[in-house]
Amino acid sequence: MSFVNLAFLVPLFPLIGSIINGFFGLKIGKDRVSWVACAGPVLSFVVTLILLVSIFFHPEGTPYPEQSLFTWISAGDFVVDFGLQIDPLSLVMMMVVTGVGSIIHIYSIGYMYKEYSYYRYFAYLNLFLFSMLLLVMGNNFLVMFIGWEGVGLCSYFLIGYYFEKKSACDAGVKAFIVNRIGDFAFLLAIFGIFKMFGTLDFSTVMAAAPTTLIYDSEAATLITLALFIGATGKSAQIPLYTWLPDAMEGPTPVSALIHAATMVTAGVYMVVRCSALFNMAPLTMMIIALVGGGTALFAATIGTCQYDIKRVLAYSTISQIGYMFLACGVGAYTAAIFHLVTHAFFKACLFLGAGSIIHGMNNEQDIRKMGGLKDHFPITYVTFVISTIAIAGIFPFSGFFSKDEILYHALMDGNVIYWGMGISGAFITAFYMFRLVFMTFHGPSHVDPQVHPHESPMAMTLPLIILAFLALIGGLLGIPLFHGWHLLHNFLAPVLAFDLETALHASERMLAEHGHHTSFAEVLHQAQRTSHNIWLEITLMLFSIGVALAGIATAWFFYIKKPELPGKLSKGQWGFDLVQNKYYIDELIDEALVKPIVKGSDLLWRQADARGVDGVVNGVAQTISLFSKIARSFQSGFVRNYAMFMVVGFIILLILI
Amino acid sequence: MVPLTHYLILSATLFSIGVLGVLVRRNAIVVFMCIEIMLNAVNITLIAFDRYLNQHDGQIFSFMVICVAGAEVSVGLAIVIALFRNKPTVNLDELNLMKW
Amino acid sequence: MELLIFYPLALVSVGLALGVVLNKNPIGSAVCLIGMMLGLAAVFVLLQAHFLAILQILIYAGAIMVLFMFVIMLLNLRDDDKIWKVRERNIWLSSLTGAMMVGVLYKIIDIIAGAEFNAPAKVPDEFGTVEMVGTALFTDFVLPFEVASILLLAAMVGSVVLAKSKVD
Amino acid sequence: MFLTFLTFLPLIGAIFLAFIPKHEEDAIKQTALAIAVADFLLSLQLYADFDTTTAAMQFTMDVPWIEAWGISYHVGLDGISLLLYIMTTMLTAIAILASFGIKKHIKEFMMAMLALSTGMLGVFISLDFFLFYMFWEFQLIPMYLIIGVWGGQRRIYAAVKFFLYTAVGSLLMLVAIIWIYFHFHKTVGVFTTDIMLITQQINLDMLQQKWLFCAFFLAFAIKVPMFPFHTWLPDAHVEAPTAGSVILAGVLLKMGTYGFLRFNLPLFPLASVEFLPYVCGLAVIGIIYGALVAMMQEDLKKLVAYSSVSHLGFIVLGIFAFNHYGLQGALLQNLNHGITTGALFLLVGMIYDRRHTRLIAEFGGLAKVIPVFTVCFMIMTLSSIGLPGTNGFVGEFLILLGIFQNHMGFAIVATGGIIFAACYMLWMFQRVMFLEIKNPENEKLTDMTPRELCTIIPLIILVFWIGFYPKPFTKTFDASIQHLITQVTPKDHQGSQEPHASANTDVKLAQADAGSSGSH
Repeated sequence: MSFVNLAFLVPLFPLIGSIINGFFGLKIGKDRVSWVACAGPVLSFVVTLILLVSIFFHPEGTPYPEQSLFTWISAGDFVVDFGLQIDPLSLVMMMVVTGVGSIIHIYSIGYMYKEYSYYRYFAYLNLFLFSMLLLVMGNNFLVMFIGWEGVGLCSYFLIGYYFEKKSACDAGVKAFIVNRIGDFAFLLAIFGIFKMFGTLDFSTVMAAAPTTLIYDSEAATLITLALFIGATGKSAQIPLYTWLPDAMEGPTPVSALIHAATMVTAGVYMVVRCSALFNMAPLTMMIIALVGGGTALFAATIGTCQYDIKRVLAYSTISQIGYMFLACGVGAYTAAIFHLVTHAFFKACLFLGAGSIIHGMNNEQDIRKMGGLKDHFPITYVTFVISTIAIAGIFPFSGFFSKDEILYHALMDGNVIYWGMGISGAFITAFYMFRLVFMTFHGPSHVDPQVHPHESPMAMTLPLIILAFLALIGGLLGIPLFHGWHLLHNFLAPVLAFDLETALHASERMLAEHGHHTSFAEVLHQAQRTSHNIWLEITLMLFSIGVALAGIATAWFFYIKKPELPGKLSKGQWGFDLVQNKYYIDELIDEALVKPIVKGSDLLWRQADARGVDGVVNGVAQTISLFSKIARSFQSGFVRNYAMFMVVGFIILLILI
Repeated sequence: MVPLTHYLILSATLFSIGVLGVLVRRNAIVVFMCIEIMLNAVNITLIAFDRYLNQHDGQIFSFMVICVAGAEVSVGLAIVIALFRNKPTVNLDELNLMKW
Repeated sequence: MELLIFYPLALVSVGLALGVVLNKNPIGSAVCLIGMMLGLAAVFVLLQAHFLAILQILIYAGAIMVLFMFVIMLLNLRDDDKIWKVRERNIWLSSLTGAMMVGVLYKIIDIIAGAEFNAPAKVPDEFGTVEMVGTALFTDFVLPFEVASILLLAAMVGSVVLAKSKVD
Repeated sequence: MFLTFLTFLPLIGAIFLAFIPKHEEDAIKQTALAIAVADFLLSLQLYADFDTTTAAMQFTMDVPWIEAWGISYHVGLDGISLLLYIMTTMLTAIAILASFGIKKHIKEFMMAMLALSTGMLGVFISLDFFLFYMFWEFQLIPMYLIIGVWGGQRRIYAAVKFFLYTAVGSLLMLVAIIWIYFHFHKTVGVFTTDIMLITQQINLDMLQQKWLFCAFFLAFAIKVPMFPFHTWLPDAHVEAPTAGSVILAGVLLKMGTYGFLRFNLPLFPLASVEFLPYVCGLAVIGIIYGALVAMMQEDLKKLVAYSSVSHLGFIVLGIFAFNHYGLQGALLQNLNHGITTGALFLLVGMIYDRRHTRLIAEFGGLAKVIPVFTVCFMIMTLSSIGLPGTNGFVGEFLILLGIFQNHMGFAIVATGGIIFAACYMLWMFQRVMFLEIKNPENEKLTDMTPRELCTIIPLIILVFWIGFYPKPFTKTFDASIQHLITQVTPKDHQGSQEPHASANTDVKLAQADAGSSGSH
């Protein structure tokens, strides 16, 4: 029995919740608002569970069920219907979104309780869940695009939640516009795909990809590159990441949900969903790997010198997503999704932990003003440490399994450079995460007197515990080494199956038609060469644990043993304040892009429009009035002048005859 | 016999003197006189052609010209007197109210 | 032989015409005008247009010039001394017209010289007499004659209305 | 006959209004509103009867008007003009409802609005060059009065500039119409100004088509405000009263695009294909230029005016894509722009009525004071940006998809335009709505009155309806678009035009079938 017709319920619940809260929020009082708000994600979670179970009974080989609700746009042969798709990939994402989403909803009841427009916050949060689910469950590019922009819109609302603060509004607008730049590239990719395939449905496009796109052809590279730029916009990678650190202006649960677990991973989900297209464009894969690795390293370095607790976590998110793109770049899509899931758990837990600290220290975010909070925040401390160990990648915790798998694939499928970037990133990650832990929880207490930190209520600590537990056992999803134990891999295999062999032969045939014969034999040979030997993998694992421990040790040495060392070290160093101010990237972009556009358009308006085009129009009017002024001067009123003109006219006539 | 061209030359000179007078002089009365000169110049040509072509039309026409000249002078001078009443000058330069 | 009479007459009338234009005193120019009228009357006689010569003297020299003299006296105009201070603004305008005038004269002479007018036809001796012109006037040109009378009537009424001082 | 009644109902209403005494303000307002709403509801009947399968003219009426010159009162609706017609009646009703706040000469204002409505409706239905031109000029006069009498400070300048600009453009069109009239007589042998007949029978060589295309293009480019001819729009909008702006933005700008579809494409197919790169170039410049300049405006209405320059650049791009998606997107965006920009002007008008200023700097932090207004303004801003789920997105997506198929370069630059659209709208929204209240007057602002809500609610419903389920609107376009594409493209493939074999057939026969084909 197919439960697919329940699919539309999943996005529907948060939508209904958002509408109820949105319009009747004030009237129904805070308690009912929180009930309605939490009911949405939890119900969706339940339905997702049902769908998950139903997918197991799904017969092998047959295409996954889709539910198309109604035809959305139909123009000639371009017919797009509003359809939802249930397949393992979307289910995994739905589990993460609804699961982590509902935990964060429960958490934010406690966190946001004393806010005035409480209902507005939950309306936006539910709307966010609705758009994210649409993005994840859409069965064609357009529905995904609705979710894509909807998610951008809700992040704009939520970042700009405290709309009195100018910084929050600016951050919101910045987030939306940078996302919009990404959407610009995504839109172009959609047009390209439609032009190549004639349809936008995932199933048909992915199936037809090997036969229509020519391997490593210019069209394939362009489309996939545009898709990737779209993904970087949304998932805050190198060129378009500047909006994420500023997005910390929003309330902390928002950062947890949007900027850790769900929205930023949308880009990764999209790349994995279009894996068939990306496999056909090795150049783009290389770019993705490089950008991913680069971002991982780059963001990690910035993270080491931030003093705002949420900014550190923001940069660590960028860096972790860099890892996921690194995995996609080398073709290890399952590793990317695995890291995405584990990252959602421990990063959400970290953010919520930070939230409870900020909540307890009445909105103090600067870690230099914290210290020795270990005994003030017992539960938060324990969950925070568990997640930090997980992110650092120590053995039993989930972070280790997912990150190690990425590093392994980076080395095997990619090359040493990727692996080098990954491993140094891991070292720095361990360093700055534990720097954060030591500065906030251990060491002398720099808390200023009138702030008396207190542990958060049950509503906030329970989610922390659940998430910490998930961060602990998350690794079970993908145990390496032993064949068949990698649950996630087996679960996603049917969706991500890609036969390079047939694709290359098809491309050769198509190129042959166009007359130039190339053989992809050596590409095929190179792809199949990598064998899977156990010993190499174990040594790699041990090496990465060692690197993580070294990171922790250096952090311990710097911040516990000799607390004054970082201060002394950072004073004179030129490099340090470069990194401290985020390599001046924001200022650079402001100077290079924003100011010229603003000045240019101002110039355009005042000069080109007001004086130029308008000038021409008014000029025409003035010239006409000038002529009439000249003509008027002939009427001088002196009889003699008139006689003169008569005589002159008469004489001219005479001469002419 | 006096050739016709002499008469025409005479008439042309008188006519141009009349026109110059109109253009140069500022006194309204003198302008009227110059107009009279121009009219007389016209009469000379009429009669000269009349004499040459042996017809009487020219003379009739100059007769009409004299009538018109008479009427014109009387009305013109009446206007000048009327103008003189509201502004004690006959100088054409000051009479420039009639303009658009 | 008639040329001997024609040339002095023509010179006298042209000189007097110049006198009208150049004379500072309106009275002077009026007198010159009368002289010119008489000169022309003589020319008309030369052209055997006796009726018109008489008319010329009678109406032009007699009536119209008297009217002029009368109005000059009425307005007792001083001689406007500024005659020769031609307004600087249109000095080039008048010079332009002067040049044009010479051009026109030259053009006329050029046309006339080309045409063969010199041999005037033989004319019956009572050509320009009053009786001849009178018959022509009252046979072919009766309508213009009547129209002229109406014109004169209108001119009379007009000038009276214009010139009378505002009683009310 | 029904169509003619519908078109002239507002005019009859205006005349009827004249008899109501001046001081009976309420009576005037109620009757004007009643007439406008009646007109709108009846026009819905048109939508119900409309047969979406044929591209031929429907509800036609062909009565000889001036026999001697072959001019006939020939009216009719097809896919292209149907929804524009209904939108016009709707916007007129909403504009009249929104203009209850007008103080001076309320009666003359209502009469001008109703007369304007008839003028606009006439343009959309007329199928005879002479009739079209008459309505085209007729609708200028009430608009001129509305801007000139009830406008802001520089209203005279704006009104005169608007009138002269459009009139000059349409004079060239008149010259072209007359030329066609005589050329048609020379080649086909009968004097007629019937558009349908001429489009079928006329054959022009490339050079003639080029010249005529330019003449018509200028008239419509001024009306659409394409890039170089757009400077009258900001002035007209800033000075016009709210209702005037709504109608100006909602309907008057659509006449330009309607003109392209009705005249430029079918009559001069070769020239249209020839001039395609230039027109698309201008349109794309218009998009980017409009967006950039809008970013720097201090005056709200000017900002929205420049945003319409940008949006209409999209529409023209869609029209000149010459494929089903582009044209459908253009026609849909025609509607969307009318709804979105009309609503934006209504909203701006509301805060203008309360604060009597349009400068963005004067506002700030309104979100806390007037929440309902903020929600409406937010929805309209999002629709203007073209967020998926709102009407703006569907139209823009189809246009960009259409133009991408054959002219990738234009599509890329135009898609860039949506980034700028987001920039200026959100930046404006932030400066007006968010941040803390600087100006004490802003605290005392009253939220939207029920009347104002009635003007906005239908538009919001339409925004989401077209956004999520555009089918009922797009199905009316399909047949006409198919017909238009056949008119533009096949001739292009056959190279130079083959002489019309049918030229010497009896023209009466052709006229007969054109007239009777539409079912009543």
